[in-house]
Amino acid sequence: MNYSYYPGCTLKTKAQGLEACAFKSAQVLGVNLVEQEEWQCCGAVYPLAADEIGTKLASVRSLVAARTKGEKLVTLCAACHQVIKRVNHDMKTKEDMREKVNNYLQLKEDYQGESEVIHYLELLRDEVGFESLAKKVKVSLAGRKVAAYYGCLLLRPREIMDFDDPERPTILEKFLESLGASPVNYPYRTECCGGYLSIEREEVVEKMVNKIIDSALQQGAEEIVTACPLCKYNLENSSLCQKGEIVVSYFTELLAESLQVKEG
Amino acid sequence: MSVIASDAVIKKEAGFEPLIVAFCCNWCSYAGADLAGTSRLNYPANIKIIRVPCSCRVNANFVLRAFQRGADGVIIAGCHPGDCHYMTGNYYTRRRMSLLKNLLEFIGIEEARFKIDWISASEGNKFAEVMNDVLAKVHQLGPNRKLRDSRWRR
Amino acid sequence: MLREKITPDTTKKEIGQISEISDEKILDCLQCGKCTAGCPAIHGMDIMPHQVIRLLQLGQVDKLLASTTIWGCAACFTCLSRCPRKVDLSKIMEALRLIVLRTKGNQRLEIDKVPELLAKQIPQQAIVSGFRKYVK
Amino acid sequence: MQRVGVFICWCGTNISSTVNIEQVVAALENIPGVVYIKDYQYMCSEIGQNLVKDAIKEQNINRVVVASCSPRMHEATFRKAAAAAGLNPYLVEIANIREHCSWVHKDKEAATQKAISLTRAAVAKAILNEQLIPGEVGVEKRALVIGGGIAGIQTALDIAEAGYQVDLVEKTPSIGGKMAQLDKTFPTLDCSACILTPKMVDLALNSKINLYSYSEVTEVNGFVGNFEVTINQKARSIEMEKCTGCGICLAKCPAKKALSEFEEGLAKRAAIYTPFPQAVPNVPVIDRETCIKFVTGKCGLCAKLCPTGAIDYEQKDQIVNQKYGVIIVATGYDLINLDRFGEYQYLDHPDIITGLEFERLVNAAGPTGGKLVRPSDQKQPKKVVFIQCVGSRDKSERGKAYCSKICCMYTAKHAMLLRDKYPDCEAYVFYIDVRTAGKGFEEFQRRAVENYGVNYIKGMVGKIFPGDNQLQVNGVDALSGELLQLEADLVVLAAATQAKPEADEVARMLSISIDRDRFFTEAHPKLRPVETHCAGIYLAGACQGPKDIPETVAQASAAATKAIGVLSKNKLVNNPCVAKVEQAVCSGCLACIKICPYEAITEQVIEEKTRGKVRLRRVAEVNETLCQGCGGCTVACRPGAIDLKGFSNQQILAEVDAICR
Repeated sequence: MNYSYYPGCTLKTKAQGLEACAFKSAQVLGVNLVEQEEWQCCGAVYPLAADEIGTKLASVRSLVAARTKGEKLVTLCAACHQVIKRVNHDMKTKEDMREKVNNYLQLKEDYQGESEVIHYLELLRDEVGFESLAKKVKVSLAGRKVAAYYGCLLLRPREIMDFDDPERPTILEKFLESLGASPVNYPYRTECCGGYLSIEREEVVEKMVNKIIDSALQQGAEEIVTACPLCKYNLENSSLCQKGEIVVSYFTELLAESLQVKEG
Repeated sequence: MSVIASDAVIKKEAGFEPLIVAFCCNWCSYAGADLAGTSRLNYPANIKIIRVPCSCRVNANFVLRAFQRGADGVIIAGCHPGDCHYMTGNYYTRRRMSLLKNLLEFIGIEEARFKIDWISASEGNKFAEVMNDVLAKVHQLGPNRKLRDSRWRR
Repeated sequence: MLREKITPDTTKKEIGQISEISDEKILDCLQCGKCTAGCPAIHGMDIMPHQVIRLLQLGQVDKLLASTTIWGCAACFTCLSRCPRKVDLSKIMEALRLIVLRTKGNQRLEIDKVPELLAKQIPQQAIVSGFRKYVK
Repeated sequence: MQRVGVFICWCGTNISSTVNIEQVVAALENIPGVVYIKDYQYMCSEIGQNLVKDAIKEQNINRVVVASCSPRMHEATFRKAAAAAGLNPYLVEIANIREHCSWVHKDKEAATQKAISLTRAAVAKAILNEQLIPGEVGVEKRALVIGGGIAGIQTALDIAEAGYQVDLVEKTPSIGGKMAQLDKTFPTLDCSACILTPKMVDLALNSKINLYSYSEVTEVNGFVGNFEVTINQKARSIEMEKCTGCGICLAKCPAKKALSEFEEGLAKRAAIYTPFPQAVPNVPVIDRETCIKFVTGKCGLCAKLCPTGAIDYEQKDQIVNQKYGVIIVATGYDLINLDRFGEYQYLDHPDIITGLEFERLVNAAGPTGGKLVRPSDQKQPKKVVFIQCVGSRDKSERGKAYCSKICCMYTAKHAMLLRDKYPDCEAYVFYIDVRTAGKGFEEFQRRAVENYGVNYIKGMVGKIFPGDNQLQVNGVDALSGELLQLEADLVVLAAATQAKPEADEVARMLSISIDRDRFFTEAHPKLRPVETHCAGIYLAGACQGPKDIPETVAQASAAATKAIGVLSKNKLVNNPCVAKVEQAVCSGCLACIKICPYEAITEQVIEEKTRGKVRLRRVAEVNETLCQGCGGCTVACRPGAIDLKGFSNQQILAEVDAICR
């Protein structure tokens, strides 16, 4: 099955591992991810101001391209997912914005939020299925105590992201189980890592991430997986991580490892 | 807020004051209108309510007569489907009036002039909203001339 | 302690701007404090999230524009997802930030700082976010 | 010749401040037929009513139009006044110039014009009004009470006390409802069971009351005075007459894995069980889903042990058909599901419980014998955090926008009981507002703070982080702006109350309405609080909205009084606004029969003489006692032979014409 794939800025630079592993795994799973030809940076944060429209156009262009191809739009970076999914929701529900955007873009056919945006994890859950994923695992991760760290952007706001329960999500745990690993349940798995605050306020972020890692360690976690490059950066930048208490990796890295496609 | 806003819009375009006749069932919509009153939810005075025991009491003739005599819009409001005080009355309304809607469309009466809606006794808000909405749309359409009896001057 | 004068039109313009930019209803808030209680970034704030709305209800925008709170919000939407009144505080924070940023000379991130950030291995995503959140 | 008198009410200033009364009077003077106009400050007052009566007598008017508030408010008042002056009450018409005019319009000129238009329409209709004489129907002198909580029990006892037969239908195996689960009651702290169980016993012993426990109402037809009801008595698998309630079966049953509903899942129960020891009736029921006999076919121990041979595995559901004059709905409430409040960890940690679970944990008859211990390790807690408004006053998708009303008081009660029993245990209450409107309520809550040292914190809890041994509660004190972190042993959530999930179904069955929160709607929020819009059906207790026990009991007695009012009559007056067939015009197609939901229209063969020959012809006929006057048939009638009295085609057309003038 073919999917339009939206990479985003970080996956082409700092987070190449997240993307490479996702691609290799997809091949094994029979999923054909086709990178969009002329994607533009989504802007990394969803513009929260109601009067901002220009900053949402890049997402709409990708959404329109996916509509043209008749494919679902798959994202991998949690930030891109949030931005594109929310812009799509706006195009579906906000008449005023829809009108302005369509007036500006002058498409052949007005865009009204027809495309479907799914995250790679949702692709694994809903299209591939965790059960059939489990059957394709070559190297089981049995015995590995992995703490899933969700962050914010995939989960909230609940009504728009429609990803999982924002307070008690299970998708990453189920994903880990299908790879044979033992997910560690810890209460800080949905707490924010500080996100972009690391630009101006490292001291605030430091406190936030240490609480998360501390909570995971207390529950016996040996490693953390995440879906967001910025979460990974913030977690790794923490004093606990710098001391080598725990390692952080992308969920796709574990996926590729268990499917034995990580190297080469 | 929307209530006040639409009031303002209507005042701007002076000259045309639409007349809208609303048939409201005694048990739900009339009570809903009463609740809009007790909650002081504004809607324009152009809407005049006629009480009927059930929305299924409304004959297509009544609607046509209203248009003929110069009404610019007609609303029929009943209990929500399944909530009819007379068990099944509003189901009849729904079927009958969708036929009438087709007829009106066929003879060139704009769709927005004839509205069927379900408003319960607890939906004073909805009552005011529906009234404002219909009035705003009818206002845009201008006076109803299609069915109006020319001898009948308002 | 200074007594605050509350007059209906002191900061009317900003309050109007905030409702317009955020599209949120300030009066929906019951002051339950759930946003503050659950805020993960609270230790970087001088005014608590629920107090932000209270000050807006009282028309005191100036204090907020000068606060560290608006720059300490990470837009994680935890408050929104738990708010019993469905107030999206992150949008109100954004509106407050924008009122500052849209005024000339108030940019918080210089282009010159980028190489320094890149040297820290910070992901591009954060830098782009920075330009969205701290510059207009 | 119709002589119309028009009476315009100012309603104090409610109408006159928006509607220019003088202008209305002037406009009406020119309408043909109007011979008398009078305006007065309070037309519904005695003086106002006398104005109407006098005019009927002295001015010889034979049609009355009152321009005032909604007919749903005072139509009956003015009809009565007209009748007292010798005028047929159905010659009175009301123009609603308050709810539909002065209260919703700000522009005085527009409102005045509308008032004129509405009054003109009422005059046009009144001129065509005819004298109507209501028919009479008999009353079945038996009441049906649906729901056996404190509301249903009180209603049933009150009606029985007045000497009428009552059937009480309860869905679960025993009556008692939520009140039976409570430990103490606010604001007096008397024991709930001590005041409830005597009432339950009274009910069981009352010869006028017939109890259908473990039963459900499945169908309701008919109308006030004559409801036809179908009740399904679910198979108990026990013969009620034979069972002595000895309890051997309960003790010996080997299947003891099911969670006790009565103990809120905090204890296990057998597959054959009575919900609690004081159950009424004290007859067990077999839960066929967990009973080994029903699941595997092997066991049958209870049947072997039963000294009276009361166990009957073959028992089937039984259908009872019964007629009732009135129905009282007392189906109660539930607590909301806390699935979507993940931040409180209710589903994930045993030491986070609801208020109702707390009641069981401190109840001497509860699973711990009244010793408050943590469900996780059976240790006595040293610090308990109570959180109010969990889902109440919450307009998001996961909560309820309304105030659940009882939580402030029961939380104060819980904290007080806790501090009383375990003075070394700390109690903290997070609240948004403390609402204590009720007799003795404020004093009660203050006692919790001042005498019992309960720590009240205005603020909410963001999230609970379960630790190794304790629960880390992250909250805020919104008044001081202090962030708080409490290491609690037990957290009690005041979960919002909500309407029963089956409320929609009950409403549909009874044709009564429900509000947006799915509570049943009363006929008038102030003046008819226990009636529904369906005559003869009344509401008692929390099925109408959140209520505490005193309010529930008051409403239950009120509902009983209303019911007794109907039952005490031998005949009920019918609504005379019913359909009638002009048989000369009727073509005998009988399309109307299919439309009528009440089977009020029947086929009749009449003899007709045409050109000297006698011919038989088929026509429709309306049974006036069955017809409820919806008017659906009038529209279905192709030749236009059926009309509705009081809302005739001519009348409605006249109204349309008057409005469109």
